Amino acid sequence: MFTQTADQDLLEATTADYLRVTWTPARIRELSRLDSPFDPALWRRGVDLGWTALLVPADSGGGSVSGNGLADLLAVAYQFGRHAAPGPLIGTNVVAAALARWGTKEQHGGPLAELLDGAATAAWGYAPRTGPRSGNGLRAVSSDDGVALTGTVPLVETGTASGYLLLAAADAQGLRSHYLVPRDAPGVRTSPLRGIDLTRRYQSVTLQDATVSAAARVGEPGSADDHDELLLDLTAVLQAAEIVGTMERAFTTTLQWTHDRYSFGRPLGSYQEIKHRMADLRTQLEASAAVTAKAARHVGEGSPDARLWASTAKAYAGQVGPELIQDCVQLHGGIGVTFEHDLHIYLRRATVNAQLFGTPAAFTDRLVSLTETALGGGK
Amino acid sequence: MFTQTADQDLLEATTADYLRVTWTPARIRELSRLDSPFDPALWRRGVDLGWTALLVPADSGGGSVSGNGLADLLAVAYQFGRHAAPGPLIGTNVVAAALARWGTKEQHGGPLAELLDGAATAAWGYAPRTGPRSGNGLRAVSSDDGVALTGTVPLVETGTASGYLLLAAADAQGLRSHYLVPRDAPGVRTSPLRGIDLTRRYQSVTLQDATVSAAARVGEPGSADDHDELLLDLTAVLQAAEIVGTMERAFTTTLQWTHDRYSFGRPLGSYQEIKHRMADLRTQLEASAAVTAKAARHVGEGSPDARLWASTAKAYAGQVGPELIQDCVQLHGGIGVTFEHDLHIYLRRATVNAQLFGTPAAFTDRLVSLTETALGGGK
Amino acid sequence: MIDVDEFATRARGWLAENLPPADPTRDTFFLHAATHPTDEEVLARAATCRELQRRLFDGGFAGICVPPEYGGQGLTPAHQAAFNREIRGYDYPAEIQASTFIPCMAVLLEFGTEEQKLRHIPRMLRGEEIWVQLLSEPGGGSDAAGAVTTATRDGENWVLNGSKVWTTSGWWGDWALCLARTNWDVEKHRGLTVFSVPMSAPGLEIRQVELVNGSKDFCQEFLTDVVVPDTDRIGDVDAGWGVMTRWLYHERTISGGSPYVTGGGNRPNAGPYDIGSLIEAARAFGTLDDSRTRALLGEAQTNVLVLRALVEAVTRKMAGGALPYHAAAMTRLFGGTSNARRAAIATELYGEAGVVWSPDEETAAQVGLGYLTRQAACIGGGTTEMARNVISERLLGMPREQRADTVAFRDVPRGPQAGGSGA
Amino acid sequence: MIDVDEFATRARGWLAENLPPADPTRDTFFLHAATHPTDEEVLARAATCRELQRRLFDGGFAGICVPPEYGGQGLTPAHQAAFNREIRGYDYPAEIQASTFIPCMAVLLEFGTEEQKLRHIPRMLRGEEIWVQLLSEPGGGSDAAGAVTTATRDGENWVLNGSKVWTTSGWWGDWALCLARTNWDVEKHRGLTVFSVPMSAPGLEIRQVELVNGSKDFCQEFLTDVVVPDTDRIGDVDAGWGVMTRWLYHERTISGGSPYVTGGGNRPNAGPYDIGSLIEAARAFGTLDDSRTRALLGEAQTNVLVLRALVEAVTRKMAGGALPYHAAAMTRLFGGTSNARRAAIATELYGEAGVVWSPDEETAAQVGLGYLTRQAACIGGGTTEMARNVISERLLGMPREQRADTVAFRDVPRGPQAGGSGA
Repeated sequence: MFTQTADQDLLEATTADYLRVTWTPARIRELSRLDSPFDPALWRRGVDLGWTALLVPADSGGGSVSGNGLADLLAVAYQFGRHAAPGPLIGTNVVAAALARWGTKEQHGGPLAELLDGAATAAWGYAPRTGPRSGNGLRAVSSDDGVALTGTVPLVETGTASGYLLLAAADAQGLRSHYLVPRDAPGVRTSPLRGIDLTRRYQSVTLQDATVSAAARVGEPGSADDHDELLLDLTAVLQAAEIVGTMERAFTTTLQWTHDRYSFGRPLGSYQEIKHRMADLRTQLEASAAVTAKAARHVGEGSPDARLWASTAKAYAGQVGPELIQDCVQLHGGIGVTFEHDLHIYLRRATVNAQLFGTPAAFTDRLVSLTETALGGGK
Repeated sequence: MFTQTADQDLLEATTADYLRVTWTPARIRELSRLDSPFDPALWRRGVDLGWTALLVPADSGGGSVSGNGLADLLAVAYQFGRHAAPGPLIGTNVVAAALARWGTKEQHGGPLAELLDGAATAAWGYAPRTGPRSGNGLRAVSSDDGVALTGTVPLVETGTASGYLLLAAADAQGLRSHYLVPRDAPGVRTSPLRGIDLTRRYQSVTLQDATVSAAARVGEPGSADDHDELLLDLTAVLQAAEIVGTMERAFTTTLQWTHDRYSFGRPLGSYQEIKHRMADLRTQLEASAAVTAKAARHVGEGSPDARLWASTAKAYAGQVGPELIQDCVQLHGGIGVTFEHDLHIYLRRATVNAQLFGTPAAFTDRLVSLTETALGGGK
Repeated sequence: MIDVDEFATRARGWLAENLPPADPTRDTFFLHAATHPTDEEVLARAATCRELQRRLFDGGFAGICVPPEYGGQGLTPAHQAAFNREIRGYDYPAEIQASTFIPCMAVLLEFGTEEQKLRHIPRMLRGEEIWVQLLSEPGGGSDAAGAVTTATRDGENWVLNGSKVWTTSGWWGDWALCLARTNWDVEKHRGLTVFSVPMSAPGLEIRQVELVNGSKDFCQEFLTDVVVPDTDRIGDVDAGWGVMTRWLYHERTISGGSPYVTGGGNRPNAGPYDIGSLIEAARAFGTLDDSRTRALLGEAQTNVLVLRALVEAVTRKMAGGALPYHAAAMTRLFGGTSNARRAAIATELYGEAGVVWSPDEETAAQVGLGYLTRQAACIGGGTTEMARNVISERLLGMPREQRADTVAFRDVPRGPQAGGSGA
Repeated sequence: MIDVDEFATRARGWLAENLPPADPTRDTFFLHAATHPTDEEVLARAATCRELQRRLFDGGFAGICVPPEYGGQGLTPAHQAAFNREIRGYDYPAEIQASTFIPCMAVLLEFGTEEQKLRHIPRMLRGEEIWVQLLSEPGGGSDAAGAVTTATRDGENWVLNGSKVWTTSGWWGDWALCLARTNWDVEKHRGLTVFSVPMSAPGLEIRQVELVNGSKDFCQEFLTDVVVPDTDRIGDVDAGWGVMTRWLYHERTISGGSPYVTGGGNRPNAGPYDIGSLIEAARAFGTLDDSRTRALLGEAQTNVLVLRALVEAVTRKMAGGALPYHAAAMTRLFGGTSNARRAAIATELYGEAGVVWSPDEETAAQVGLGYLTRQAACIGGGTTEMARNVISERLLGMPREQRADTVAFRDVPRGPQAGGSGA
């Protein structure tokens, strides 16, 4: 779906091969019945393909195949969408990127190395400032013992039991900083959440004087506001890439269906109204892929327009992605709303990606703010 | 388009006959070149058909043909939409209704009688509270000479040169009251506006110590806020009825076009995508007519749900009406954007009705507020 | 005949004495439920429905418009409408109105023999027979007349083979109307016949179909040499399409206008999409005064109110002859698309909360799962695409689609997946 | 060959010396102007364009990718692209890029005889010949191959009769490419021929067509016994569809990718729909912080940015072979619908102010009139419906529509309004 280098093609192909065999739709339906579908061994084998290394520079143990790690990771995330594969791909990569950019040497040697070799996964505990999932925010109190974190994080994705959470907490002066918190740190309590994705699981996190060492801080004191914005850009691009994958899979499935299915003695695809809808959907798919690829290039290169394009990609793909798949459901008729059909696994993944870590509406608003600023009249 | 009584059918038929002969599309295009298309003689002949009497009780010189004058007027407004006929139909009727309900005996004998016999027309100087056309509001200062009005009214429709304006002004205590102001009163200055309707013309009005007698007040002191809401209901229903008329005309024209026009050797209407669009448009037309008729019944009867239905009618018809006509333009191809074709006449009228006296968005918000109140949690 | 007001008064008194109040927390409608009843709970509810129906029968309120010779009250639609107003707020056997009374009883009344009517209708009215529809087929889609389930004559019996799907309540129903092909050598509409079949018939296997939201109320049936006596044939041989036309008509009256159902019919309640529920959610999220939120709330409620006005207007115009019968397709189209749009609006309003929720957030769960099945509103009971065909061809008189199925049915192209589940 | 950077440097210097700056207040594009130039003003501007084009020619910057034997510079598309970057901010003969250079000069380069090329192309490059397209017909709609304007052979001449419409700049053009039917007895694509015709030819009458927004730039032509020598035929007799295919291809390059235009092509500027203009309006209305307003602003800008990304991606993929040529229909579809949507968004943002305005509110007037012609974005240059046909049939390989025009053209049904204006 993307124009990319031969090395990127290879990365995508090996990922696609692995996911296709490992995460068949039937297997995903089975896993949906389990409490804890995460499989450490399978995750490690994926990590061996390079899944967590791309946003980390070579001197920190990672490596890009093209010089733009986010553009590389685009194809991996796209394939995750096409297979509705469990992760936690995005969170682990985003936290790895944060550690690589702003982490200490100790953090590189410890947690980051674990993410890079698949021993651990990570989640970014982002909470929107407003709306239904706005968290209370964490407070950080420093003492000789370290930093004690208290508060709730509305939602993090699950992964390895002993993985990491990247959480922002405000000190007494209101300065927000990021901390890397082990999931199994004392004072960290998680509660399972439910949701529409079949294999991705989420938890809410409550911290009560969860104490980490002062060395757990990631980045300069007070840098979390700025850093959150960059992590949001990375997350948005990767979510958009997954959405494009779900769109492609649903579209392709449906195109085949219009070929095979006959209605009133004619293939479904011979009806002009169906043809025109498919043309609209194909165009939306191409447009989603185009804006997402462009966003990956800009964000990966750290260009001045990076934030604008990341916001546009998430706003657009997040809006049209789930709607495209719903139209595919409609074109399938009743079978499209049955559990045994595959369409819904892509619809679920697309919708979760669209709504979490900033809704399309939130990114649309962000885009306007960025434009205001660029025009010189912004707030 | 509406289910109505035989008397209402007759009123509609005589109106339709008169408008069809008088306001041909060709004539409307000619009038668009004139500065002042209002024709007092033609207006009087229309008034003779009953156009301004329906919202006025018989004992004030008016009369309904069914007991629900607004339901009667619905069909007249609908035909005005179908012919994109100039008025000022809505403003004159709304002011007549205001005078009939809240006016003094003197106002009934004078101005109202002029509206009823067609000697004068009237306009309601409504200004939304927010948005691009929010006026500064008028201030009223009482003295022995009467009441001096100062301020601007963003927009009123033109009509007879010596007609009336119904304007709300606030006194020193902030109480808003309505006043009936002759257009040619001293201190009243008008400036012509331009717009997209070909025959309806609008002016902005500036009053500088425009003095009217205390007897020019319409209704109790401080009643304008409440009364404005009712006038808004009446206006909304009549605008929606005109919009339904424009929709019907554009739809019917286009249905014929899909029959007559051949593309690739087949009638346009044999293409399934075109058929499905026409089905959507037909449904929107029926839905618009249905909700408008229901609103007319409720508002005409003064039922508790009147405001809810009036808001819904304007919100819905105002949203889908212009869009329906745009789709008709699309189905016509290039000829649909030429001045010599008729479609744009209806598009102009529908769009003006949709946007003036409260946008569809404003009525949607009003609907939510009314619903909140009805549910007991409103503000 | 008892006058309507008097009848309503009598009903009011009887209901207060005899029917339990409705439980507003119980959502009987699969589309909105986030959690689904166990099979045992479904069967218990079915038993309650039978018992409630029996009470109605004993009280003289079952089959209000059904002739007395079949156990009904012989009254008018006005009486039924009055009763439906009175019964609001009471628990009533909502789950068996459709499909037992419409379309099944309605079809029997029109096409059944005297013996068939005497045999089944009183039992339906007493809650003893719950009927379901063996109509759709896995390969059929929108084309009801394209049924390939086949009935072959064998002396005084017919032998049925094939598969049916989308049978609501199939696994706990007693009897079914079943559409089958009895002649493959004529044009498709002319080779169909309708039968009544006991759901317990040997050779009839029933499998529950799980939907995306966890509901298991729909079933698929596999018929293998199911023997049906000719006396259970409904209507003439090969005249099934005439029966079907009315069958489908009665099915569509579920959205209003049927004289044969008690209460409002099985119309889904508004659930999480009810404007009160949406406003409450927005208030809880702190977004109620946000103008974008209000635009969405207003759009949702506009959809509801316009649909109500449209149904009333079209019903009135059809009754008065101002619109032909096919105009009902407009209400189906508007109902379907506006319902789907409301599900999208709810998802937008809920944002993060509508895709991941804590176990106690029942309404959020309904929004999340409801979004996944939202297209059911545009599929079930005839797709919105079919409605658009009907509107354009029948109401607007636009040219009919080119057809490839006017030859003998056996020669109609059915594509690579014909007869399969298509999945 | 001069290297691109060096060429750019030379251009930069020359432009500063020789071209006047662009006047940002002048909107040359009819779709957004609220007031329209008089005929005299149009002719004056045309004269300016001719003069500017002549300067470019004299400076060695006309026909950058055109072979030197026809007056061009014989350089590469990269040189043209570099020049197009340098010329930003200068006034240049934007109004004659299309249709003189694309499609007309491009078609001549591909299909013209050596004599035709030598005769016309240098004159085009010197601003002496402005070319227009006699292509669409009043009864034709989307079907370019359905032309009924007829050319009949008469010795060494052809005699043309018929009518053409939607000729941009028709009334002030010098020459035209004209598509005509030369054979009614074969399938429609096989009986067409292309001619070059002087717009001053006897028998060619030109009428300006007024659009809804007051623009009069389009023309309709009536051809009555217009005599064209056979030496002005472009391509073989009855081989016109092959020419047309490329003609239409070059026409579509107006949205990017043509090596033959100076500047950005005649792409409309954003006018009142530019995000800066919309934000400024919202600020003036006091609605900029309103979340609904921001959702609309964001949607408008998302449309613009996604279109930009889509055009780039499709162009890149087509160049690399990852997408076939027909994929360009996706950019046409997205461009049309997103443009129309932006007009609707502007109307919604302006509300009351977008339908009635005071004489000094120029931008409001542009919004109001722009809304009336917004569908032009989905009609002109091939409708969005045709784009959907191309995408579904050519890109997705879905079954072709049933056609009734594959017989001899004279037998193709053309309906009750055939040949008429259809209004």
